[in-house]
Amino acid sequence: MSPRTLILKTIGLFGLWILLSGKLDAFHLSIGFFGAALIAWINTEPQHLDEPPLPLARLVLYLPWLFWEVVKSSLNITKIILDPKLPINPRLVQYPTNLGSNTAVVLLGNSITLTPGTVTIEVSSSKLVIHALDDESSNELESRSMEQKIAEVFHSRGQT
Amino acid sequence: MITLYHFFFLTITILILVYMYRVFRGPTVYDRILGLNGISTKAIIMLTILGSLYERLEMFVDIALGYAVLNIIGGLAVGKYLEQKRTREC
Amino acid sequence: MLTVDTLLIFIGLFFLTVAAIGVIRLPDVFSRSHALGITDTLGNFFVLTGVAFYQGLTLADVKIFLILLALWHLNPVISHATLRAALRNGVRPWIKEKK
Amino acid sequence: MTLFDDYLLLLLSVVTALGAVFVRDLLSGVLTLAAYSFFLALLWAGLGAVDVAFTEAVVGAGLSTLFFLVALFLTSHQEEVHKRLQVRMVTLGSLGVLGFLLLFGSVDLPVVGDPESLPSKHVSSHYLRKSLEETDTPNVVTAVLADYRGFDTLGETTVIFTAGIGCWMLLRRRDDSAT
Repeated sequence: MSPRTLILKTIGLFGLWILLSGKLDAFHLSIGFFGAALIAWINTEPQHLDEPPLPLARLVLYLPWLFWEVVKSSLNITKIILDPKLPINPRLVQYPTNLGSNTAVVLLGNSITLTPGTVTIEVSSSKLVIHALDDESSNELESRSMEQKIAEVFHSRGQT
Repeated sequence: MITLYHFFFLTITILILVYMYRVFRGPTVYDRILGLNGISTKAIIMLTILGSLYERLEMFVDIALGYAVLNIIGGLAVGKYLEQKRTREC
Repeated sequence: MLTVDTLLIFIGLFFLTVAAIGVIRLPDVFSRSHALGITDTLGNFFVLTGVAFYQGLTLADVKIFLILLALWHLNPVISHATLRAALRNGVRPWIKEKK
Repeated sequence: MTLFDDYLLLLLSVVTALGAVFVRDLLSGVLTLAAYSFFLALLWAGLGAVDVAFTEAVVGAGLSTLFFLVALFLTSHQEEVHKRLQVRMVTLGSLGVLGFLLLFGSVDLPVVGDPESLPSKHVSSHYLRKSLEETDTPNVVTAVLADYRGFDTLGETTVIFTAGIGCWMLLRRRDDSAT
Protein backbone atom coordinates (compact mmCIF):
# COMPACT_ATOMS: atom_id res chain seq x y z
CA MET A 1 0.00 0.00 0.00
CA SER A 2 1.30 3.38 -0.92
CA PRO A 3 2.00 5.86 1.87
CA ARG A 4 -0.63 8.19 0.41
CA THR A 5 -3.53 5.75 0.89
CA LEU A 6 -2.18 4.91 4.33
CA ILE A 7 -2.26 8.55 5.35
CA LEU A 8 -5.69 9.11 3.80
CA LYS A 9 -7.09 6.07 5.60
CA THR A 10 -5.61 7.24 8.88
CA ILE A 11 -7.10 10.71 8.48
CA GLY A 12 -10.51 9.27 7.63
CA LEU A 13 -10.53 6.90 10.58
CA PHE A 14 -9.28 9.66 12.88
CA GLY A 15 -12.12 11.90 11.73
CA LEU A 16 -14.58 9.11 12.50
CA TRP A 17 -13.02 8.71 15.93
CA ILE A 18 -13.44 12.40 16.71
CA LEU A 19 -17.07 12.25 15.60
CA LEU A 20 -17.80 9.21 17.71
CA SER A 21 -15.93 10.13 20.87
CA GLY A 22 -16.74 13.82 20.92
CA LYS A 23 -13.87 14.56 23.31
CA LEU A 24 -11.16 16.95 22.24
CA ASP A 25 -8.56 16.64 25.02
CA ALA A 26 -5.04 15.45 24.28
CA PHE A 27 -5.50 12.02 25.87
CA HIS A 28 -8.47 10.95 23.76
CA LEU A 29 -7.06 12.52 20.61
CA SER A 30 -3.77 10.67 20.92
CA ILE A 31 -5.49 7.34 21.60
CA GLY A 32 -7.68 7.94 18.58
CA PHE A 33 -4.78 8.83 16.37
CA PHE A 34 -2.74 5.76 17.30
CA GLY A 35 -5.78 3.53 16.94
CA ALA A 36 -6.56 4.93 13.50
CA ALA A 37 -2.95 4.56 12.37
CA LEU A 38 -2.80 0.99 13.67
CA ILE A 39 -5.99 -0.04 11.91
CA ALA A 40 -4.94 1.61 8.67
CA TRP A 41 -1.61 -0.18 8.93
CA ILE A 42 -3.20 -3.58 9.60
CA ASN A 43 -5.67 -3.29 6.74
CA THR A 44 -3.40 -3.79 3.77
CA GLU A 45 -6.07 -5.14 1.47
CA PRO A 46 -5.03 -4.55 -2.12
CA GLN A 47 -7.20 -1.90 -3.70
CA HIS A 48 -9.38 -2.87 -6.63
CA LEU A 49 -7.36 -1.05 -9.20
CA ASP A 50 -9.48 -1.97 -12.19
CA GLU A 51 -12.52 -0.18 -10.76
CA PRO A 52 -12.88 3.50 -11.58
CA PRO A 53 -13.05 5.78 -8.54
CA LEU A 54 -16.53 6.68 -7.32
CA PRO A 55 -17.83 9.92 -8.82
CA LEU A 56 -18.79 11.30 -5.43
CA ALA A 57 -20.21 14.63 -6.54
CA ARG A 58 -22.72 13.12 -8.94
CA LEU A 59 -23.51 10.37 -6.41
CA VAL A 60 -24.64 13.05 -3.96
CA LEU A 61 -27.06 14.32 -6.60
CA TYR A 62 -28.34 10.80 -7.16
CA LEU A 63 -29.29 10.19 -3.52
CA PRO A 64 -32.20 12.68 -3.26
CA TRP A 65 -33.68 11.21 -6.41
CA LEU A 66 -33.37 7.73 -4.92
CA PHE A 67 -35.01 8.94 -1.73
CA TRP A 68 -37.95 10.33 -3.69
CA GLU A 69 -38.32 6.99 -5.51
CA VAL A 70 -38.32 5.21 -2.16
CA VAL A 71 -41.07 7.47 -0.83
CA LYS A 72 -43.21 6.97 -3.93
CA SER A 73 -42.98 3.21 -4.00
CA SER A 74 -43.40 2.98 -0.21
CA LEU A 75 -46.72 4.73 -0.49
CA ASN A 76 -47.67 2.33 -3.26
CA ILE A 77 -46.81 -0.73 -1.14
CA THR A 78 -48.61 0.79 1.85
CA LYS A 79 -51.77 1.06 -0.25
CA ILE A 80 -51.44 -2.57 -1.32
CA ILE A 81 -50.95 -3.89 2.20
CA LEU A 82 -53.84 -1.94 3.65
CA ASP A 83 -56.14 -2.95 0.80
CA PRO A 84 -58.47 -5.70 2.06
CA LYS A 85 -58.27 -7.53 -1.29
CA LEU A 86 -54.44 -7.62 -1.23
CA PRO A 87 -53.98 -6.93 -4.98
CA ILE A 88 -50.54 -8.42 -5.48
CA ASN A 89 -49.09 -10.17 -8.48
CA PRO A 90 -45.59 -11.33 -7.57
CA ARG A 91 -43.22 -12.50 -10.26
CA LEU A 92 -39.55 -12.99 -11.01
CA VAL A 93 -38.12 -10.60 -13.56
CA GLN A 94 -34.95 -11.27 -15.54
CA TYR A 95 -33.21 -7.95 -15.91
CA PRO A 96 -30.24 -7.87 -18.27
CA THR A 97 -27.99 -4.90 -17.74
CA ASN A 98 -24.89 -3.54 -19.41
CA LEU A 99 -23.68 -0.97 -16.95
CA GLY A 100 -20.15 -2.26 -17.27
CA SER A 101 -18.41 -1.63 -13.97
CA ASN A 102 -19.15 -3.81 -10.96
CA THR A 103 -19.60 -0.82 -8.67
CA ALA A 104 -22.42 0.48 -10.84
CA VAL A 105 -24.17 -2.90 -10.87
CA VAL A 106 -23.87 -3.16 -7.10
CA LEU A 107 -25.32 0.33 -6.74
CA LEU A 108 -28.16 -0.61 -9.08
CA GLY A 109 -28.94 -3.82 -7.19
CA ASN A 110 -28.82 -2.06 -3.85
CA SER A 111 -31.06 0.76 -5.07
CA ILE A 112 -33.57 -1.75 -6.44
CA THR A 113 -33.69 -3.60 -3.14
CA LEU A 114 -33.95 -0.37 -1.17
CA THR A 115 -37.00 0.61 -3.18
CA PRO A 116 -39.93 -1.28 -1.67
CA GLY A 117 -41.73 -3.49 -4.17
CA THR A 118 -38.64 -4.84 -5.84
CA VAL A 119 -35.90 -7.04 -4.41
CA THR A 120 -32.74 -8.15 -6.17
CA ILE A 121 -32.22 -11.86 -5.72
CA GLU A 122 -29.34 -12.81 -8.00
CA VAL A 123 -26.57 -10.55 -9.25
CA SER A 124 -23.95 -11.05 -11.88
CA SER A 125 -22.13 -8.41 -13.89
CA SER A 126 -24.54 -8.67 -16.80
CA LYS A 127 -27.86 -9.85 -15.35
CA LEU A 128 -30.03 -9.38 -12.28
CA VAL A 129 -32.93 -11.53 -11.13
CA ILE A 130 -35.53 -9.38 -9.42
CA HIS A 131 -38.66 -10.24 -7.49
CA ALA A 132 -41.40 -7.69 -8.04
CA LEU A 133 -44.46 -7.56 -5.83
CA ASP A 134 -47.14 -6.02 -8.03
CA ASP A 135 -47.79 -4.74 -11.54
CA GLU A 136 -46.91 -1.16 -10.81
CA SER A 137 -43.46 -1.90 -9.43
CA SER A 138 -42.65 -4.29 -12.27
CA ASN A 139 -43.73 -1.64 -14.78
CA GLU A 140 -41.47 0.80 -12.97
CA LEU A 141 -38.70 -1.73 -13.36
CA GLU A 142 -39.38 -2.19 -17.07
CA SER A 143 -39.05 1.55 -17.67
CA ARG A 144 -35.39 1.31 -16.60
CA SER A 145 -35.31 4.85 -15.26
CA MET A 146 -33.10 3.79 -12.38
CA GLU A 147 -30.52 2.21 -14.65
CA GLN A 148 -30.43 5.35 -16.79
CA LYS A 149 -29.83 7.49 -13.72
CA ILE A 150 -26.97 5.27 -12.59
CA ALA A 151 -25.52 5.26 -16.09
CA GLU A 152 -25.57 9.05 -15.96
CA VAL A 153 -23.80 8.97 -12.61
CA PHE A 154 -21.07 6.72 -13.91
CA HIS A 155 -20.91 8.03 -17.49
CA SER A 156 -20.66 4.46 -18.68
CA ARG A 157 -22.09 2.83 -21.75
CA GLY A 158 -25.51 2.18 -20.32
CA GLN A 159 -27.46 1.72 -23.53
CA THR A 160 -31.12 1.39 -22.79
CA MET B 1 -45.71 10.80 34.25
CA ILE B 2 -46.59 9.06 31.03
CA THR B 3 -45.44 10.92 27.96
CA LEU B 4 -45.92 10.32 24.27
CA TYR B 5 -42.60 8.52 24.24
CA HIS B 6 -44.02 5.85 26.51
CA PHE B 7 -46.71 5.35 23.92
CA PHE B 8 -44.07 5.02 21.17
CA PHE B 9 -42.23 2.50 23.28
CA LEU B 10 -45.41 0.48 23.78
CA THR B 11 -46.15 0.53 20.05
CA ILE B 12 -42.73 -0.80 19.17
CA THR B 13 -43.10 -3.53 21.80
CA ILE B 14 -46.35 -4.62 20.17
CA LEU B 15 -44.69 -4.57 16.75
CA ILE B 16 -41.90 -6.79 18.05
CA LEU B 17 -44.49 -9.23 19.37
CA VAL B 18 -46.11 -9.28 15.92
CA TYR B 19 -42.76 -10.15 14.37
CA MET B 20 -42.29 -12.82 17.03
CA TYR B 21 -45.49 -14.40 15.72
CA ARG B 22 -43.87 -14.64 12.30
CA VAL B 23 -40.74 -16.11 13.86
CA PHE B 24 -42.73 -18.79 15.68
CA ARG B 25 -45.00 -19.70 12.79
CA GLY B 26 -42.38 -19.97 10.06
CA PRO B 27 -43.25 -21.67 7.73
CA THR B 28 -39.72 -21.68 6.27
CA VAL B 29 -36.43 -20.83 7.93
CA TYR B 30 -36.20 -17.75 5.76
CA ASP B 31 -39.43 -16.37 7.18
CA ARG B 32 -38.01 -16.69 10.65
CA ILE B 33 -34.81 -14.93 9.65
CA LEU B 34 -36.80 -12.18 8.00
CA GLY B 35 -38.83 -11.76 11.16
CA LEU B 36 -35.71 -11.60 13.29
CA ASN B 37 -34.18 -9.07 10.96
CA GLY B 38 -37.28 -6.96 11.47
CA ILE B 39 -36.97 -7.38 15.23
CA SER B 40 -33.39 -6.20 15.28
CA THR B 41 -34.25 -3.11 13.25
CA LYS B 42 -37.11 -2.40 15.66
CA ALA B 43 -34.71 -2.94 18.54
CA ILE B 44 -32.36 -0.25 17.25
CA ILE B 45 -35.27 2.19 17.02
CA MET B 46 -36.37 1.12 20.50
CA LEU B 47 -32.93 1.97 21.86
CA THR B 48 -33.06 5.51 20.53
CA ILE B 49 -36.57 6.02 21.88
CA LEU B 50 -35.57 4.62 25.26
CA GLY B 51 -32.63 7.03 25.16
CA SER B 52 -34.96 10.00 24.70
CA LEU B 53 -37.18 8.63 27.46
CA TYR B 54 -34.31 8.52 29.93
CA GLU B 55 -32.83 11.81 28.64
CA ARG B 56 -29.54 10.04 27.97
CA LEU B 57 -29.63 9.78 24.22
CA GLU B 58 -25.86 9.96 23.67
CA MET B 59 -25.28 6.80 25.71
CA PHE B 60 -28.03 4.76 24.09
CA VAL B 61 -27.03 5.86 20.62
CA ASP B 62 -23.57 4.42 21.19
CA ILE B 63 -25.07 1.06 22.03
CA ALA B 64 -27.39 1.28 19.03
CA LEU B 65 -24.48 2.00 16.71
CA GLY B 66 -22.47 -0.97 17.97
CA TYR B 67 -25.49 -3.22 17.73
CA ALA B 68 -26.35 -2.06 14.21
CA VAL B 69 -22.86 -2.78 12.93
CA LEU B 70 -22.64 -6.23 14.51
CA ASN B 71 -26.19 -7.06 13.53
CA ILE B 72 -25.24 -6.51 9.93
CA ILE B 73 -22.27 -8.84 10.22
CA GLY B 74 -24.54 -11.43 11.84
CA GLY B 75 -27.14 -11.12 9.10
CA LEU B 76 -24.54 -11.63 6.41
CA ALA B 77 -23.16 -14.65 8.23
CA VAL B 78 -26.64 -16.17 8.36
CA GLY B 79 -27.11 -15.59 4.65
CA LYS B 80 -23.77 -17.19 3.89
CA TYR B 81 -24.55 -20.10 6.18
CA LEU B 82 -27.89 -20.79 4.54
CA GLU B 83 -26.37 -20.65 1.10
CA GLN B 84 -23.61 -23.10 1.84
CA LYS B 85 -25.80 -25.57 3.61
CA ARG B 86 -28.75 -26.99 1.74
CA THR B 87 -31.62 -26.80 4.14
CA ARG B 88 -34.78 -28.78 4.46
CA GLU B 89 -37.93 -26.78 4.97
CA CYS B 90 -39.48 -27.09 8.34
CA MET C 1 -48.44 18.91 22.33
CA LEU C 2 -47.57 17.91 18.81
CA THR C 3 -44.05 19.04 18.03
CA VAL C 4 -41.87 18.26 15.05
CA ASP C 5 -40.24 15.25 16.68
CA THR C 6 -43.45 13.55 17.78
CA LEU C 7 -45.05 14.21 14.41
CA LEU C 8 -42.12 12.60 12.59
CA ILE C 9 -42.15 9.64 14.96
CA PHE C 10 -45.89 9.18 14.44
CA ILE C 11 -45.38 9.06 10.68
CA GLY C 12 -42.55 6.58 11.13
CA LEU C 13 -44.61 4.40 13.47
CA PHE C 14 -47.39 4.37 10.90
CA PHE C 15 -45.01 2.88 8.33
CA LEU C 16 -43.61 0.43 10.85
CA THR C 17 -47.14 -0.76 11.66
CA VAL C 18 -47.98 -1.16 7.99
CA ALA C 19 -44.82 -3.21 7.55
CA ALA C 20 -45.77 -5.47 10.47
CA ILE C 21 -49.25 -5.98 9.03
CA GLY C 22 -47.67 -6.81 5.69
CA VAL C 23 -45.32 -9.34 7.24
CA ILE C 24 -48.35 -11.11 8.69
CA ARG C 25 -50.63 -10.84 5.65
CA LEU C 26 -48.45 -11.49 2.62
CA PRO C 27 -48.17 -15.07 1.37
CA ASP C 28 -44.47 -15.95 1.06
CA VAL C 29 -40.92 -14.97 2.00
CA PHE C 30 -40.28 -12.95 -1.10
CA SER C 31 -43.33 -10.74 -0.81
CA ARG C 32 -42.86 -10.39 2.95
CA SER C 33 -39.42 -8.97 2.34
CA HIS C 34 -41.08 -6.18 0.37
CA ALA C 35 -43.15 -5.29 3.40
CA LEU C 36 -40.02 -5.28 5.52
CA GLY C 37 -38.49 -2.93 2.95
CA ILE C 38 -40.91 -0.19 4.02
CA THR C 39 -39.63 -0.46 7.56
CA ASP C 40 -36.04 -0.48 6.60
CA THR C 41 -36.25 2.66 4.56
CA LEU C 42 -39.02 5.06 5.44
CA GLY C 43 -39.97 3.98 8.96
CA ASN C 44 -36.37 4.10 10.14
CA PHE C 45 -35.82 7.43 8.48
CA PHE C 46 -38.82 9.13 10.06
CA VAL C 47 -38.44 7.70 13.56
CA LEU C 48 -34.73 8.34 13.74
CA THR C 49 -34.96 11.90 12.42
CA GLY C 50 -37.76 12.47 14.91
CA VAL C 51 -35.59 11.30 17.76
CA ALA C 52 -32.74 13.43 16.44
CA PHE C 53 -34.97 16.51 16.58
CA TYR C 54 -35.92 15.73 20.17
CA GLN C 55 -32.85 17.16 21.86
CA GLY C 56 -31.85 19.75 19.33
CA LEU C 57 -28.55 19.54 17.53
CA THR C 58 -26.03 17.50 19.51
CA LEU C 59 -23.31 15.01 18.81
CA ALA C 60 -25.87 12.23 19.21
CA ASP C 61 -27.49 13.41 15.97
CA VAL C 62 -24.33 12.65 14.05
CA LYS C 63 -24.38 9.13 15.44
CA ILE C 64 -28.06 8.74 14.59
CA PHE C 65 -27.19 9.78 11.08
CA LEU C 66 -24.45 7.14 11.01
CA ILE C 67 -26.92 4.48 12.22
CA LEU C 68 -29.33 5.52 9.50
CA LEU C 69 -26.56 5.35 6.93
CA ALA C 70 -25.56 1.87 8.08
CA LEU C 71 -29.16 0.65 8.03
CA TRP C 72 -29.89 2.08 4.59
CA HIS C 73 -26.71 0.69 3.18
CA LEU C 74 -26.71 -2.78 4.57
CA ASN C 75 -30.32 -3.85 5.11
CA PRO C 76 -30.76 -4.40 1.37
CA VAL C 77 -27.65 -6.56 1.46
CA ILE C 78 -29.05 -8.72 4.26
CA SER C 79 -32.45 -9.18 2.65
CA HIS C 80 -30.74 -9.93 -0.65
CA ALA C 81 -28.56 -12.58 1.03
CA THR C 82 -31.55 -14.20 2.73
CA LEU C 83 -33.65 -14.30 -0.41
CA ARG C 84 -30.84 -15.58 -2.56
CA ALA C 85 -30.29 -18.39 -0.07
CA ALA C 86 -34.04 -19.10 -0.17
CA LEU C 87 -34.16 -19.22 -3.94
CA ARG C 88 -31.06 -21.35 -4.27
CA ASN C 89 -32.39 -23.81 -1.73
CA GLY C 90 -35.51 -24.36 -3.75
CA VAL C 91 -38.13 -22.10 -2.20
CA ARG C 92 -40.41 -21.11 -5.06
CA PRO C 93 -42.08 -17.72 -5.08
CA TRP C 94 -45.81 -17.71 -4.54
CA ILE C 95 -47.67 -16.95 -7.77
CA LYS C 96 -51.22 -15.80 -8.12
CA GLU C 97 -53.49 -18.55 -9.45
CA LYS C 98 -54.89 -17.90 -12.88
CA LYS C 99 -58.65 -17.78 -12.79
CA MET D 1 -42.41 5.76 35.38
CA THR D 2 -39.36 3.67 34.65
CA LEU D 3 -41.18 0.57 35.88
CA PHE D 4 -43.41 0.74 32.82
CA ASP D 5 -40.50 0.27 30.42
CA ASP D 6 -38.92 -2.32 32.65
CA TYR D 7 -42.07 -4.43 32.56
CA LEU D 8 -42.30 -4.17 28.78
CA LEU D 9 -38.66 -5.13 28.40
CA LEU D 10 -39.09 -8.03 30.81
CA LEU D 11 -42.12 -9.19 28.83
CA LEU D 12 -40.11 -9.06 25.60
CA SER D 13 -37.18 -10.95 27.07
CA VAL D 14 -39.47 -13.65 28.47
CA VAL D 15 -41.19 -14.03 25.10
CA THR D 16 -37.89 -14.25 23.23
CA ALA D 17 -36.46 -16.69 25.79
CA LEU D 18 -39.51 -18.93 25.41
CA GLY D 19 -39.12 -18.61 21.67
CA ALA D 20 -35.48 -19.71 21.84
CA VAL D 21 -36.54 -22.80 23.77
CA PHE D 22 -39.59 -23.78 21.76
CA VAL D 23 -38.49 -23.06 18.19
CA ARG D 24 -37.73 -26.45 16.63
CA ASP D 25 -35.06 -25.17 14.30
CA LEU D 26 -31.62 -24.64 15.81
CA LEU D 27 -30.75 -21.73 13.56
CA SER D 28 -33.89 -19.83 14.51
CA GLY D 29 -33.18 -20.72 18.12
CA VAL D 30 -29.77 -19.10 17.89
CA LEU D 31 -31.22 -15.97 16.33
CA THR D 32 -33.99 -15.73 18.91
CA LEU D 33 -31.35 -16.05 21.59
CA ALA D 34 -29.60 -13.06 20.03
CA ALA D 35 -32.82 -11.04 20.27
CA TYR D 36 -33.20 -12.17 23.88
CA SER D 37 -29.74 -11.04 24.88
CA PHE D 38 -30.38 -7.74 23.15
CA PHE D 39 -33.40 -7.05 25.33
CA LEU D 40 -31.31 -7.99 28.30
CA ALA D 41 -28.84 -5.36 27.13
CA LEU D 42 -31.65 -2.82 27.05
CA LEU D 43 -32.47 -3.68 30.65
CA TRP D 44 -28.85 -3.13 31.66
CA ALA D 45 -28.86 0.19 29.87
CA GLY D 46 -32.01 1.12 31.74
CA LEU D 47 -30.22 0.43 35.01
CA GLY D 48 -27.42 2.79 34.00
CA ALA D 49 -24.71 0.20 33.41
CA VAL D 50 -23.46 1.45 30.06
CA ASP D 51 -20.58 -0.80 29.37
CA VAL D 52 -22.29 -3.93 30.62
CA ALA D 53 -25.10 -3.10 28.21
CA PHE D 54 -22.63 -2.38 25.45
CA THR D 55 -20.83 -5.67 26.03
CA GLU D 56 -24.10 -7.56 26.13
CA ALA D 57 -25.32 -5.96 22.89
CA VAL D 58 -22.06 -6.43 21.04
CA VAL D 59 -20.86 -9.76 22.41
CA GLY D 60 -24.10 -11.42 23.46
CA ALA D 61 -26.23 -10.35 20.55
CA GLY D 62 -23.56 -10.04 17.90
CA LEU D 63 -20.46 -12.11 18.36
CA SER D 64 -21.82 -15.13 20.21
CA THR D 65 -24.43 -15.47 17.46
CA LEU D 66 -21.57 -15.68 15.01
CA PHE D 67 -19.85 -18.35 17.09
CA PHE D 68 -23.06 -20.35 17.35
CA LEU D 69 -23.42 -20.10 13.59
CA VAL D 70 -19.91 -21.34 13.03
CA ALA D 71 -20.75 -24.25 15.31
CA LEU D 72 -23.90 -24.88 13.31
CA PHE D 73 -21.84 -25.16 10.14
CA LEU D 74 -20.53 -28.39 11.61
CA THR D 75 -23.82 -29.93 12.64
CA SER D 76 -27.30 -30.48 11.31
CA HIS D 77 -29.64 -27.69 12.21
CA GLN D 78 -32.67 -29.81 12.92
CA GLU D 79 -33.26 -30.70 16.52
CA GLU D 80 -33.96 -34.32 17.34
CA VAL D 81 -37.08 -34.63 19.40
CA HIS D 82 -36.77 -36.86 22.42
CA LYS D 83 -40.07 -38.46 23.08
CA ARG D 84 -39.27 -40.24 26.34
CA LEU D 85 -41.82 -39.03 28.81
CA GLN D 86 -39.81 -39.96 31.89
CA VAL D 87 -36.85 -37.78 30.93
CA ARG D 88 -39.11 -34.86 30.19
CA MET D 89 -40.88 -35.16 33.53
CA VAL D 90 -37.55 -35.19 35.39
CA THR D 91 -36.40 -32.09 33.48
CA LEU D 92 -39.65 -30.31 34.08
CA GLY D 93 -39.62 -31.17 37.77
CA SER D 94 -36.04 -30.07 38.40
CA LEU D 95 -36.55 -26.86 36.44
CA GLY D 96 -39.68 -26.17 38.45
CA VAL D 97 -37.79 -26.61 41.71
CA LEU D 98 -34.96 -24.38 40.47
CA GLY D 99 -37.39 -21.69 39.38
CA PHE D 100 -39.15 -21.81 42.72
CA LEU D 101 -35.85 -21.48 44.59
CA LEU D 102 -34.80 -18.51 42.46
CA LEU D 103 -38.12 -16.75 42.96
CA PHE D 104 -37.97 -17.51 46.67
CA GLY D 105 -34.49 -16.03 46.86
CA SER D 106 -35.55 -12.91 44.98
CA VAL D 107 -38.09 -12.07 47.70
CA ASP D 108 -35.31 -10.96 50.02
CA LEU D 109 -33.50 -8.80 47.47
CA PRO D 110 -33.50 -5.09 48.31
CA VAL D 111 -35.48 -2.72 46.16
CA VAL D 112 -33.36 -1.11 43.44
CA GLY D 113 -32.19 2.28 44.66
CA ASP D 114 -33.25 1.76 48.29
CA PRO D 115 -30.82 3.83 50.42
CA GLU D 116 -31.52 1.78 53.56
CA SER D 117 -30.65 -1.61 52.06
CA LEU D 118 -27.53 -3.46 53.19
CA PRO D 119 -25.51 -3.19 49.92
CA SER D 120 -26.04 0.57 49.82
CA LYS D 121 -24.55 1.01 53.29
CA HIS D 122 -21.25 -0.75 52.62
CA VAL D 123 -18.68 0.38 50.04
CA SER D 124 -21.20 1.66 47.48
CA SER D 125 -21.53 5.04 49.13
CA HIS D 126 -17.76 5.44 48.90
CA TYR D 127 -17.88 4.48 45.23
CA LEU D 128 -20.72 6.86 44.51
CA ARG D 129 -19.03 9.78 46.23
CA LYS D 130 -15.40 9.25 45.27
CA SER D 131 -15.34 7.39 41.96
CA LEU D 132 -15.02 10.47 39.77
CA GLU D 133 -12.07 11.98 41.60
CA GLU D 134 -10.34 8.65 42.20
CA THR D 135 -10.69 7.09 38.77
CA ASP D 136 -11.66 9.89 36.36
CA THR D 137 -14.43 7.71 34.98
CA PRO D 138 -17.78 9.45 34.56
CA ASN D 139 -19.88 6.28 34.90
CA VAL D 140 -19.92 4.64 38.33
CA VAL D 141 -20.64 1.13 37.07
CA THR D 142 -17.73 1.35 34.68
CA ALA D 143 -15.50 2.62 37.47
CA VAL D 144 -16.47 -0.32 39.72
CA LEU D 145 -16.02 -2.89 36.97
CA ALA D 146 -12.85 -1.64 35.39
CA ASP D 147 -11.03 0.22 38.14
CA TYR D 148 -11.99 -1.00 41.61
CA ARG D 149 -12.58 -4.60 40.64
CA GLY D 150 -9.93 -4.62 37.94
CA PHE D 151 -7.15 -5.26 40.39
CA ASP D 152 -8.74 -6.75 43.49
CA THR D 153 -9.87 -9.74 41.46
CA LEU D 154 -6.82 -10.77 39.51
CA GLY D 155 -9.02 -12.49 36.94
CA GLU D 156 -10.24 -9.29 35.43
CA THR D 157 -6.83 -8.02 34.34
CA THR D 158 -5.64 -11.48 33.31
CA VAL D 159 -8.65 -11.86 31.04
CA ILE D 160 -8.07 -8.51 29.41
CA PHE D 161 -4.35 -9.17 29.05
CA THR D 162 -5.04 -12.54 27.41
CA ALA D 163 -7.62 -11.00 25.13
CA GLY D 164 -5.12 -8.35 24.10
CA ILE D 165 -2.51 -10.97 23.25
CA GLY D 166 -5.12 -12.94 21.32
CA CYS D 167 -6.08 -9.90 19.28
CA TRP D 168 -2.47 -9.18 18.53
CA MET D 169 -1.86 -12.74 17.37
CA LEU D 170 -4.88 -12.63 15.08
CA LEU D 171 -4.38 -9.17 13.68
CA ARG D 172 -0.61 -8.92 13.32
CA ARG D 173 0.66 -8.32 9.84
CA ARG D 174 1.87 -11.38 8.08
CA ASP D 175 4.45 -11.38 5.34
CA ASP D 176 2.84 -11.26 1.93
CA SER D 177 4.88 -14.24 0.80
CA ALA D 178 3.60 -16.37 3.66
CA THR D 179 -0.07 -16.20 2.78
